[in-house]
Amino acid sequence: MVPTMAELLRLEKVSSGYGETVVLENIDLKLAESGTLAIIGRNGVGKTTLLATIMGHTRLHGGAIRFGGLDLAGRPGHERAVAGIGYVPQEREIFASLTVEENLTVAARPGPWTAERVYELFPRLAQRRRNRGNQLSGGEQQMLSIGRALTVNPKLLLMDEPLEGLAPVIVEQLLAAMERLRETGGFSIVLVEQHTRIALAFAQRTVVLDRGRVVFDGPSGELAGDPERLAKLIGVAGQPGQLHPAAEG
Amino acid sequence: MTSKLKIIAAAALAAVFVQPVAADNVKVGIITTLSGPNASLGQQMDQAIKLYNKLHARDIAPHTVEIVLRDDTGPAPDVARRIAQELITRDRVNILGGVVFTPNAHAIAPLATEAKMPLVIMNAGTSVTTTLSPYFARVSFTLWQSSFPMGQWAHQAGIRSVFTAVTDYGPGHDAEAAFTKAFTEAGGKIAGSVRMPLANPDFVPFIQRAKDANPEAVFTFVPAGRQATAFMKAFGERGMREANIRLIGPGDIVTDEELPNMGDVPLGVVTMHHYSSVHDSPTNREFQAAWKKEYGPNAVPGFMAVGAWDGMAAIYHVIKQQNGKLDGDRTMALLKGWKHESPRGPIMIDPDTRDIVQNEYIRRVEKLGNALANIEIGTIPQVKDPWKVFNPPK
Amino acid sequence: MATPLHPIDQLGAWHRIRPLELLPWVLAVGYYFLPNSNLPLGTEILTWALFTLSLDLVLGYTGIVSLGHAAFFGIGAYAAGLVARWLGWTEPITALIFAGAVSGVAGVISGLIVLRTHGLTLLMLTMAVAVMLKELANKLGWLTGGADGLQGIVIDPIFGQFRFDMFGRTTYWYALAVLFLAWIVARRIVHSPFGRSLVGIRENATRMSAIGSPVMLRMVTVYAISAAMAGVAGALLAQTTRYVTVNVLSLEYSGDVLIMLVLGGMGRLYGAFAGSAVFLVLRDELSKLSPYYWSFGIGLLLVATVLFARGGLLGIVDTLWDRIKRWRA
Amino acid sequence: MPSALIGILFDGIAYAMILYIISVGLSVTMGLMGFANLAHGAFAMAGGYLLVTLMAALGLPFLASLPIVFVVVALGSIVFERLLYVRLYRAGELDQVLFTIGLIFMAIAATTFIYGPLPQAVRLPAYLMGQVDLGFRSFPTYRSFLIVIGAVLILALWLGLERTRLGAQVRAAVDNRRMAESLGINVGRLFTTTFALGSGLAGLGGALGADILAPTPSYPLEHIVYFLIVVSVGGLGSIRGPFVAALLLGVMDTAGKYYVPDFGAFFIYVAMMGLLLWRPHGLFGRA
Amino acid sequence: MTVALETRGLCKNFGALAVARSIDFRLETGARHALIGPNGAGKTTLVNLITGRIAPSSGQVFIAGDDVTRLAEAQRVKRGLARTFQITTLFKGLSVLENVTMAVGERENTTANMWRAAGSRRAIVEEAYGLLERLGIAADAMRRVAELPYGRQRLAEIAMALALRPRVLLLDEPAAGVPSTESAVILDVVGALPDDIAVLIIEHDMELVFRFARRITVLVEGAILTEGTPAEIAADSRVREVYLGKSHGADHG
Repeated sequence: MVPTMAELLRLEKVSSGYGETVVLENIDLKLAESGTLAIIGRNGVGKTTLLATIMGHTRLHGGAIRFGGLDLAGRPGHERAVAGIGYVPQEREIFASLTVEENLTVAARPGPWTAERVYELFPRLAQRRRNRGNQLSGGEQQMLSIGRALTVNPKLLLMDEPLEGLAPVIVEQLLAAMERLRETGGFSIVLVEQHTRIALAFAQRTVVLDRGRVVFDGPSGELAGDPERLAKLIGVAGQPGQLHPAAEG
Repeated sequence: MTSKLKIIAAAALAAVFVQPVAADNVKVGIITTLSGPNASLGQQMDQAIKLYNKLHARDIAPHTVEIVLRDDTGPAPDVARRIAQELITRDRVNILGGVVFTPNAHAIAPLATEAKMPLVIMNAGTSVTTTLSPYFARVSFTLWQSSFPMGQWAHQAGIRSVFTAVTDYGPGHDAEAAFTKAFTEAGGKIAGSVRMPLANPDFVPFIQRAKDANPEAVFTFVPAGRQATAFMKAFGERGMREANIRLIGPGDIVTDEELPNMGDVPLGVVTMHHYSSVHDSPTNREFQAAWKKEYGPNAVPGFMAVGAWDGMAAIYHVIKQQNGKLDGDRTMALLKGWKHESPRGPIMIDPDTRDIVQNEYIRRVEKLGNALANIEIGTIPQVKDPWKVFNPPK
Repeated sequence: MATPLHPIDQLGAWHRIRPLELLPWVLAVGYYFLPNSNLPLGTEILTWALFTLSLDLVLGYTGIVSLGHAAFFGIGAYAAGLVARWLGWTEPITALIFAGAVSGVAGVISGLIVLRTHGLTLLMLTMAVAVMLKELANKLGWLTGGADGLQGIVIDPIFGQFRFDMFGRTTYWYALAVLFLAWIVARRIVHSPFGRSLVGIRENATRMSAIGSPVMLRMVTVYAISAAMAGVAGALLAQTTRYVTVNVLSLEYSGDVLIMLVLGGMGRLYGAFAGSAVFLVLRDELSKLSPYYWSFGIGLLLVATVLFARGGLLGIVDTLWDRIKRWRA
Repeated sequence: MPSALIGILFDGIAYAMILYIISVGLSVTMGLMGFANLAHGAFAMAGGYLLVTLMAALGLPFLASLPIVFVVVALGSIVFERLLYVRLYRAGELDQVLFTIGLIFMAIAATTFIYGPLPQAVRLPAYLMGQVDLGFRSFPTYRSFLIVIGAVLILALWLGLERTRLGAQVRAAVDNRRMAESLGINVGRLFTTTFALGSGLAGLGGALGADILAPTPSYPLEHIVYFLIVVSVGGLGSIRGPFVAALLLGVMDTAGKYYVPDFGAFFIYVAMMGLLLWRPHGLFGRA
Repeated sequence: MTVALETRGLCKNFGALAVARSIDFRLETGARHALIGPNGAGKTTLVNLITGRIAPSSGQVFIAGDDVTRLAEAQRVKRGLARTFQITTLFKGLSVLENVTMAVGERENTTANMWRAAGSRRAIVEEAYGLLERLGIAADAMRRVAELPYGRQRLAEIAMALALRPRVLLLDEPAAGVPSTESAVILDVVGALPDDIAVLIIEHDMELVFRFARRITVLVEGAILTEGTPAEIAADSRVREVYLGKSHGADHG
């Protein structure tokens, strides 16, 4: 049952959502080991839901999710993490009553990534290791959230808008760190990002979502070189010609 | 004719000619507390009743007694009243008995009066209770009966200043009033008093208060059973003995069945009460032996058991006298003036008040062998309920 | 099969009395004429059914969890008991109304304070109100009799005609009549726009405010109505037993009424009847069967209800009914 | 009267220790799983009875019995958690309340059956009875022992929670259960462990407190209100909150009985209402 | 044109975090207005400030010229302000018809009535049923909301808002999570609303926004970035920036 290729993650015809709501429809997705994948699209098209579905936070209405040959459907969240998925949620979700150090050790699993190595990656955290989670700035929280996911020593890192709402200088620091991870980490990364350019530059492949469906899946370079197509796919351009047709009705 | 046959023939003859009565089944409704925090009290009552029936069934042959046992769950007059109503109107009992808690007895009073249904009170000890219905008779005790002489004794024993601590309900009020009246009339001084809530987990603060008032003795009444044990514990823990403060009160605080649970704290506690399990009389020795035979060598019947025991004796008395056919008024007439040799000593139902007249004993807790016991050091014979003496019926 | 009604007509027919709804009353009246009916127990059930019904309005319909509903039961009981004992107000019906009014006012006051909170906090606050009142009643011994209870209550015959006899005939009819009237009131309230707005609050208070409904006002209103009804139940207990103790304000009473309602089924009026009847009959029978260990049976019933019948006893009836219908179809 | 005040503080703190050791497990259970376990007091009762049995029937010394009580009650609670409670984690609060009240009733009957209705007394060893003289004043030995052992336990509990990985995992799960799971922490198993520890502590508290709150069949019902006050005033899921709440409750209760004895617990409830209206989520609770 | 809704200097801070920064916003009678902005821009916060769900730190809200800043949410509804929620907020245990009947009945101020049966006011039920017909969910009238597919729950949500006959209608992502067939219905119904109603829609779907709105306000970081016609907004490079990337602004986490 182990895939012949070095394939890490595969989603087949996945439909999912919250309760009765279906947010994602018929998603197909593949990710190879040590691959990087960006997921872009407008607000509310289901990017976060996609990651949440992989983590098991949503209701799976149909389809299959396989991770390293393991069928994830119905498995509780902690088993997915133990299987090798690291998760950096959009809201960071730092444990407020734990210190920085505790956040980095509370769920640590054996492997190359230790708290010490995280401190090397983010020296700021080392200075604040005795501070509690709720005493950190937004950027520090984001670093901690990434570091925390690393200490699980995952094969796959899911990052949900890690740059959202951060000051430019922090964004640059983080981005540099993420690039180092990409080069040296030895794991796959799925990056959900609103900032299209960053996403395209970061990942080898890109998936564009629109209203819960995949509308593009291919090498990032294809989109990076074609802003018109990108704008269309993302749907920001709109069609001013179709203005309020029914408004007078 | 073999001797066996002779006996049968004689018995048959006797049955046909000598005793031409039908065997009646007398239903006795027992209302007591069998669940909740106070279940241990009802259990003693229940055990005494069962044992009495077992040993004395032949006394009333050919009639039989059927016990209808009901749980009133504790001080819950509404439940007690409903149960009494059911026992009277549905189960059609011939006589009622039991009742641990005063309020429960009070709730039954109007019913007993209306139904002309005698109630033999086997515990509830507030003085006023028996005045509430002409169909009440009490075989247990009143708090005045013990606490009033206690007040007199305390002064005689040289105690001049006493702190009173009683539970805040009818019997507690009675105990406090009786003791205070006797003690102050004799010339003693009340150093302070406190009333403790009926539902209470911790006595320490009350005892600390008593200690801080620095009296020569603390007079206390709390309901027998767990509260008494808890009180005694707290008393020992507070170092009252070291502070030379004595503990006195009615016997509820050192009931015989609880003494083994109290450690050495009660040593030297002096109480006034009508029953001690080591009371020295043939009747009591017999009673104690029978109890241990039935319920095991460690079982100790206390005053709750004796109240129920004598209550059954009274009920058997009226059954025998009426030949199995009980009538409310006749039963009450028979109970008035009934005399009996109880394990506690001679007792009588006062014909005027339907309340018990009995000896009160001054006892001190001492070691008897390995265990503690209430050793009698003095007797006040045939005490009537003092409250009824001070408040004669109008 | 008949064609189903149009939705508009279905809603319009919602409030009409169905024959099955008369079953409790047929049973209650029929019970009286049974040869060996236990009228004291019957009266107790009717009283508790009224108390439970009052809680259903608050908990079942509006979703307000209370662990202190005995506060209002107790206030009603003491109100009726105290006026009879001290003021010579021995006419039962007016005293019953008075007791209900006093409890209703108490409902308004405590509702304004506690209904701002939710969850465990609400649970603790409702409980605190009841237990505080209990301590107060205990403390005011000169007025209430304290732990000994309020005794010496005299109640006139009903309409000057029907004396409260020891067989409990009058009390049974009296309690039945009061419960019947309360049921009519509760039923109308439940089906009224006001009642539906309570269900709206239970289902989604946010939505209720968003359609312009004054949620707090509605909650306090129903809390007061429920309190008044609980007060009438308490007064009924005081009048029929002619005794009031601090128990009427106890946590046990609050707990029992909650158990009866959840056991019977919440938010359906008749759950109150089923729950109180089953609970009290079972408790009575079990305590006759085993005076020491009856609580085991009650515990088992509760545990089983939660594990196997989430909607309470009437929930089971519903499930069975649905099965029969499906089997027929 | 400073002497009286010292006495009140002393007694109140000793009482608070018992309340806290028994209740802290309930706080964590409710905070971590949102499970309203009203039957928590039954574990405390079990601890008290177990202590009496170990000492009376097996002749074990008092101090040796205490750890056994803790272990046995903790292990026993796992059986309940796995067999029964686990079915109700997704149920509504009311169902949980009803269910655990049912368990209380059953526990009462079962205890009456085994031990009878009489309260059981603990025979304290002689060295724990009487008074200890601290020079300026003497104190009851057993309550002093309670305060010391309570302080040690609380210190151990706090260190365990603050310094161990298990403790950090518990705090993480209380903070954000889903995130903890997403990092590979098996919150279900973590809960079973904390439930067992909390129940074991309750058992230990019941045993230590048996001299003050004597084990009787109706124990779980009688004291449930105080346990709930400690938890709700302290704040769900908190470890420190219940301690502060227990101190307040213990000292206030003792002071109330001393200064205004005939008011019973009236002021306790007034204070609780005030506190909860001021801080609806408790002193240390999260919104 | 008269002003149906207006905010003046509306600010909201959660601690040190400003989620609304001095927002001046106007909605004219009959407006078809859209509010767009990236995640966390404070769109829903603005709606909550307008409806009174949360209280502003400073600033005022006016409905038809009256200052309603101190009025409770329910009272503002009575002044003609209706909304839908981003996440469906309905009486899940009740039937669809009952849901909408409740709203109509509330609008008619009948819900203080404790005596008359709710269903017996035929006109109210009929009006509610009419709304269901208009939104194409009449067939589901007697089904419990919880049993409905999400798309039809969204329609019921809109029916609830319309049942209030609002003067100002705030729609918070009405089409989120709705299959395209049903989102068309939503758009048609909203488009067909009478002219005296002012409609403000919060939506991510630009196609939908551009089809519907005559004016668009862009909200970023709790402040209004710009406002204009769809054509102006589509041409605005700053708006593209917001959506297409290049990091922006200070920390607001």
